[in-house]
Amino acid sequence: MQFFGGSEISPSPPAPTVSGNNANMMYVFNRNGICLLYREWNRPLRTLNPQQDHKLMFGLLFSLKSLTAKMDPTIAEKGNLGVPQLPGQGCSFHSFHTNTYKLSFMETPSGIKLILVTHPRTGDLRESLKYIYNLYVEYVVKNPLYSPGTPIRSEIFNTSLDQYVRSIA
Amino acid sequence: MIVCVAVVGHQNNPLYIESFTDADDALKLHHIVHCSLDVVDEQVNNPKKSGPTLNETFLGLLYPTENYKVYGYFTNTKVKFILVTTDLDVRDTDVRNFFRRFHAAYVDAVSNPFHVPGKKITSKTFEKG
Amino acid sequence: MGREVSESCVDSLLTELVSTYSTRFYANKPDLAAHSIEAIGYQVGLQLSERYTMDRPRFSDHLEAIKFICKDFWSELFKKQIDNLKTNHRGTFVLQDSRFRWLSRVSIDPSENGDVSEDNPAGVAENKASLVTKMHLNFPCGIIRGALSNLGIPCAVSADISNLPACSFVVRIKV
Amino acid sequence: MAPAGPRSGDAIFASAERVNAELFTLTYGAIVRQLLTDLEEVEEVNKQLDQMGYNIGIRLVDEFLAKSNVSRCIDFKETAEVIAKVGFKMFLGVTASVTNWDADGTCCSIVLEDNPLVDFVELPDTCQGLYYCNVLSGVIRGALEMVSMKTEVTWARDMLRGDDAFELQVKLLKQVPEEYPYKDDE
Repeated sequence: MQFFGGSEISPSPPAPTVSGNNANMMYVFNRNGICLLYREWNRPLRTLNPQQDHKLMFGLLFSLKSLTAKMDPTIAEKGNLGVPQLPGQGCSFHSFHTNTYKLSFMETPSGIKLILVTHPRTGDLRESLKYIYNLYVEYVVKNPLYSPGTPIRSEIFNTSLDQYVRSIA
Repeated sequence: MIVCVAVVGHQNNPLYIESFTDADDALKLHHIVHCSLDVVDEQVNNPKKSGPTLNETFLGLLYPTENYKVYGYFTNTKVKFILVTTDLDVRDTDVRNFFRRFHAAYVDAVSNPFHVPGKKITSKTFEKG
Repeated sequence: MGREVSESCVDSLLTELVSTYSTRFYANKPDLAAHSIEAIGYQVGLQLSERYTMDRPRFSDHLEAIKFICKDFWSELFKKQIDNLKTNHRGTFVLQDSRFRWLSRVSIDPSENGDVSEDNPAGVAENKASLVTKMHLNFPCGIIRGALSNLGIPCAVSADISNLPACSFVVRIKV
Repeated sequence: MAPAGPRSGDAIFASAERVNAELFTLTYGAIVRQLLTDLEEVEEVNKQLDQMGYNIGIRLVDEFLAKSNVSRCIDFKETAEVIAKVGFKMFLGVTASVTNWDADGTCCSIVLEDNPLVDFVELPDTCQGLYYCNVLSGVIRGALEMVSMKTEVTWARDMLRGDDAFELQVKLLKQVPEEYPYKDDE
């Protein structure tokens, strides 16, 4: 993989679990629920406008996080359902799948949420999401033209992401 | 013993001058430094003379007087360093080493963000055999 | 080996410097912002040239000094040399870095509008991006001008980025 | 698959792209000097350096998290330690230590004995009120805010003012949980 800036992304990309063209779409949200990136590779049906779509996805994650934490059998102290949490607080889920897709999720302590939707039989993508977070740091955060909290408009980032996602899913 | 060191800017403006003798001598030493600047200009502009290699920063002995030896050094950034010593049989290598350390101290001093071309007041290490 | 810091320290300082001057202090006066950023570069160039020429013989002419900027000086800053040096032999030199490090992460997507900014046509964003990029270049231009001035070569320096990520610095020596 | 623990600051620094510290030191110095010229008031310069640091901190935090592999910043004590041990090392190449915890664990000091920002620097008499390194306090404040911790960061010791080390006092004001950002109006 060729990097434009000549800098190394660490860790090196994890080995692909499945190869092919099975990724559907990707979302990146920040801690304020702003959708920084929506990237689509394979999504035949679309009935919502983008804003509604992003809001629903964010809402799904928000509720799911809250519910999974509430149902955690290992922890005694739990807030009420829907009470706001700190990013990374409580337990966290990293994926779920349905019969038609798999959603992989990663949240950083800074509240950046990476969501990758792929074929239901894709393997564990946690390392891959970490790698994508590194791409985000290298090509979005370090781009002098990028202002934090705004939608990502970076050709280098999109190209690297497309290339990488094609290699894993 | 070193009796006087001076740093002179590219327009022959004194940036730093310090003598290490009785105050009475200071004026005389300043005069010596002043005269030596012409010798530096002469050497730099007409580098055909024998002595140190072409374009070397160390200019060697500029001129001897009865009681002193005067050495010069000229940086790439057009700054002149002058050293006046009473040591009449000082070795060139020692003088070179002195200038190198002096130059390094000067460079650190002008790396201070608050340094304004003018006079500096940094502590420098002066001691030599 | 001298002291080192992570490249991100310098990169983020420069990004923030440009944004402070061009969007917070002098949002509507790009000339003033450019002037201050260039002045900062000038001081850095002056000081660096003092440091990096310490252990070398004096340059005998302008070309030798310019070559020093292209080789040793550039390597100290970017771990690479200037890739191409041209001159018209009348006091103008063009120093081309085929992948200028400080612009290597600059990127916008010309094909995409960003789905929340329908009112912001790609053209406007692109234009803004190019202004910000130019603002960034005042710093390296200042460095080169500061370094050469300190070596006794008063000059004017401008930058040309028509071939990103290549960047050409044009040095015009004042006579 | 157990998550890998945080990487050490040394390891990250060793593998990172590094540059000559002189360039960084002199650039920062030139910025401070230009701010003094443009803003005139030392107080205002302190404020702007802090603001610049804050803006840098909110960017740098993601690089810090991505490279250090730190996956949780819930506990203030742990977070302060990791900033000092890993954060300072991976960016500035120096190690800081954490001391002076107060009884309820919400206030501590980050102590820095070696600081590349101040190589060559001597404060002139006219700048005695200047917090030369104020960018650092801003960076810490900004980075912590991104991990939900509102803090107040002040200088307790400053070598440029004759102290024997740099000491930043970091006080946790509150931890801000993540709110659902959308109003339920649609």
